[in-house]
Amino acid sequence: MQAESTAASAVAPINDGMVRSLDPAHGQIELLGSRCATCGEVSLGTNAVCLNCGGDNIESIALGSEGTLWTFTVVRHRPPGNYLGPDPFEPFGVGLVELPSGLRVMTPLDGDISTFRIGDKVRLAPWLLREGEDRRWLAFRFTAAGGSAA
Amino acid sequence: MQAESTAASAVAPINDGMVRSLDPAHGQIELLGSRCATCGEVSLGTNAVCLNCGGDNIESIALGSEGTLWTFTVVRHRPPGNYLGPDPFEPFGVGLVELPSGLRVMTPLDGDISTFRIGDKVRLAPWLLREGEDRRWLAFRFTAAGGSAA
Amino acid sequence: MNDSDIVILGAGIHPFGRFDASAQDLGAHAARAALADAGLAWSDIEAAYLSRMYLPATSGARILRRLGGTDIPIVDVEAACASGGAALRQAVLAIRSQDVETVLVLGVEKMPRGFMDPSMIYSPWQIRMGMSMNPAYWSMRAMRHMHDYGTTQSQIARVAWKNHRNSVHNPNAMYRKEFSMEEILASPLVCDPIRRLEICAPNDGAAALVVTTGRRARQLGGNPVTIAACIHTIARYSADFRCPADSMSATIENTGPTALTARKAYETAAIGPDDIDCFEVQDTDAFCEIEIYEEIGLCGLGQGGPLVEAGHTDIGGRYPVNMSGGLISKGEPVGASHLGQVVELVGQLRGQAGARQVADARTAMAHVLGAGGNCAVTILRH
Amino acid sequence: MNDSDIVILGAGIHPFGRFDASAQDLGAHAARAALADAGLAWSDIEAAYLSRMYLPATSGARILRRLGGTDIPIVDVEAACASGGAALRQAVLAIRSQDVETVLVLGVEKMPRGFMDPSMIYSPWQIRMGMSMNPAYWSMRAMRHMHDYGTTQSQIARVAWKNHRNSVHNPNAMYRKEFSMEEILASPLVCDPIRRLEICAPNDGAAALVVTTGRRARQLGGNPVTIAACIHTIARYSADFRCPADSMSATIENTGPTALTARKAYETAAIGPDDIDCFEVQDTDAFCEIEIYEEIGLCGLGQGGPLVEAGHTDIGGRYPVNMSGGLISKGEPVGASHLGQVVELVGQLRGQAGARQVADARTAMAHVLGAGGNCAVTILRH
Ligand SMILES: [Zn+2]
Ligand SMILES: [Zn+2]
Repeated sequence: MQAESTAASAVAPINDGMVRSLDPAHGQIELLGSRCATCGEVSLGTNAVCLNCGGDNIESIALGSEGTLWTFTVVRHRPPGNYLGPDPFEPFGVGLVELPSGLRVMTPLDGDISTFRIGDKVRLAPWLLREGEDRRWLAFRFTAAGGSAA
Repeated sequence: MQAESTAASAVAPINDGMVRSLDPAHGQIELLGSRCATCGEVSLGTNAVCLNCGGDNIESIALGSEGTLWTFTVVRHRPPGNYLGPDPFEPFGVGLVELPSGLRVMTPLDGDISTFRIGDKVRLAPWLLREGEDRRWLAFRFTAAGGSAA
Repeated sequence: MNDSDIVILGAGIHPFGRFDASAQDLGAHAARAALADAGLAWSDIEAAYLSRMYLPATSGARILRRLGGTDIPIVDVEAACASGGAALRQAVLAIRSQDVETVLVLGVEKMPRGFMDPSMIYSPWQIRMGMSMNPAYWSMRAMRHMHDYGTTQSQIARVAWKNHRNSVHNPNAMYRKEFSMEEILASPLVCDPIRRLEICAPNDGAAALVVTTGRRARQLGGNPVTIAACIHTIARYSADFRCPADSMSATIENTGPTALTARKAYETAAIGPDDIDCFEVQDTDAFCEIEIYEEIGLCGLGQGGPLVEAGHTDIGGRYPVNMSGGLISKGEPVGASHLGQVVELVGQLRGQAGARQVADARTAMAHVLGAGGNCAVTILRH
Repeated sequence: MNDSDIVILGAGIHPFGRFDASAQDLGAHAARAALADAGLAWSDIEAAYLSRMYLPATSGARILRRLGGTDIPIVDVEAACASGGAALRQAVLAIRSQDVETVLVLGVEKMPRGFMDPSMIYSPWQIRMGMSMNPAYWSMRAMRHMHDYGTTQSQIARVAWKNHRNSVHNPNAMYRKEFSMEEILASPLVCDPIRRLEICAPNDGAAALVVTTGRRARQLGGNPVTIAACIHTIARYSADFRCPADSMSATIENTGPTALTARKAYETAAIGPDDIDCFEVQDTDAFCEIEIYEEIGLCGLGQGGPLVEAGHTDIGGRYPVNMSGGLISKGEPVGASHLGQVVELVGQLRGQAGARQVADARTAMAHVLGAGGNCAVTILRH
């Protein structure tokens, strides 16, 4: 919906209420989340209700941009469907990144697929995806920040 | 499946075991059916089991080519999906034709849509359908035979 | 077996229509409304069923995730237009088996616009030959009925007139607009004799019920409605030539699915049609409602046309039918359709139906019928 | 509540693999085999459930039409990879409610080749970002387990080696070919550390059960197997990060769906893992089977790798697992998967499993787990 309503040159967030650009060039982004005032649980994106307790007293928060790699894998085949990553396909990392805000987020990983290690410090980075001629999406991935928490 | 295995110029029956050409030019066809030796019920196409009693003592029969119109309608909008009739669309008749073999068959009706009447005598006719460049299907419809059984 | 110890304690609905909202939004709205009506929390629910035909796999769990974490069994159930009846029936059986006592039954659909994707129910050869128009099958029934009994286009239009008029008072309906007989009879033919304003509108919507035992309802208070019967059957051999039938026996004519299912429901509830105060039935098309009158016993064979013409199925009539506007005017989000009928009837039986209230309604019937002759009938008592 | 008065009287299967045959062909074959095994006719069946995920609407009625006319309720049931467990459970509840006494439960699937259509379970943004590979989620679990407990690639390959070897003796399995450890470890990585020969094969197949009361089985004779438990749950909040999860709590870790469902099943059957003689479990990938060992209590946390390495889950071992070849070698036609496990276990408990027979098997467990954390566990006793 959001893509329809923007000009051809504009960049729409890959999912409403999940990612936000912090500068006009989309060089820095923020992952958006929600915290439940009832049970304290944090979730990804702007949710009206808490997935833990169903409560609707929710505040929007930024999830933070530095985390540690809780687990990961390397995707060796092109994912099925409308994948917008590099064409021809290149194997890429996918990880579950633990953020200090209390959430682990599933995310693509940027960087050399032979170097990922559980416990790596990683940092949020913008990922611009092009779909056809007109659509551009602001997505996210994490990239090595150097150092390990393990 | 049958279309895949025929040459580009060949005509495949619209459904396996349901319709058969009686001459090389496909000017005359036969509707195929099955009769259950256990309960006597007749069904459309070559079925291994009886839809009435589940029996599998089945003989193949020809359903006959002359019948009466038991009911009908006129389709005023292009049917959804891969309809292979005239393009641009023309309204056409659809009927339930009672055959002397004991079956009523759903079928397209050829002819002037303003002339159909319940009880009309109708006759089976071949209907050649083209799909894309290479596929040709032998389908069927019924057409006015003159006279009325009502 | 009698279902009379099983009750609907809460009923909720998301209006039927066309919405930007997601299936999750629609479903969660209806589920919350049903829980609120029952005075229960999500954590009181021990099992849930989702009725849906078009939504993708595991939609039940994905929709109900909105209500908060749970580990109850959530199962998606499908039986064409009778999906809601099949799902409600699973809830009744689960409760009667004493496996669980309080169950949420949810129906949700977000339907594509226009005619349904024919490959869902038709074979490729039927589609190629143009035999994939659902209204063609409905219309052929109408043509034969007109031939046999003299049913008129005006009588058919009268059904649509009544249902559109009823929906004006139903905030959950899609059209909510009265059409004159002239407007209806001037609307374009879809398949002769059925016209644009005489067929059901596929749309979006959700409906939900909280079902529990009479025992628990008495403990909790509230305003329970008893499920006197909930029956689901498929059409017998040669009992129905609804889509996607390719043929039918000329020698055997078995009892049709509506007559059969209604008979079983009457037996279960130990009542007959004259004991029922109001009805919601499958007016897939306006003619179909006339046929249903005859099959559920509101009149004799061939008398359905005169019945509607005389106003007997109007809200003030002897047998009020489709007070909600029916599928024609409320719309038909398939998975939500039967449960939406039940929500309407719960409101009627509680006397909460406002300007479309049937006076002193104590007993009510909901009926759906669709592809494959799938039929469900639910009888409610208050 | 104890399910012990409910039995499987007949079990039938169409082999799992790739076939030109239609879903109707596959399903009718399995249904007829189950009826023959039970010594019953189609007309003895009072209700039927179809378990399916990929087949279109009303497939149950369309498949069972092959067996002859009927007017029983036929309902399609879906709960992702646990669909078969959900369908079997509906049959158990329907019988226990005394609504019906003899039910056919059928599972059928004809799956598209390759990876499943991601839009069935993933959101568009996940697909665009490449987060729509099911094996990626399985592999991330394996990587964490290797990190935490030292589980090795060789131990994971040992699971695939065992299951492929077992299937050689199973005429209903797809591969039926033994692979060496070297071949498995040399097969291409799909998602690190999971390799081509270590993941389940989506395919075609059907399985059917005739379920009835112990009372009726005793009247009829035959060789009934008791359903000691049949449990279906979905994963609690933050209990599982299987696809299509987009995130997970770092502060709450609830009991996982397999551990939770197995615990409920053990309680229902009033037994523990040491009382069970053989198991069929969801080896979606070879690592997953290791994790399941731990969650159903065959060993302690982190001890699954050594357990398989020592041969304890081989057919001659202490806890034989996936005698049929499992999903890895028998294949996974989703709707038929759990019922296929149960057919295998019925054969084991009756001593009809030929070269893959577990000696003196008296009690058995079937387990499935899939999208949304849908999990089902069935315990059988003979
Ligand atoms: Zn909360
Ligand atoms: Zn027969």
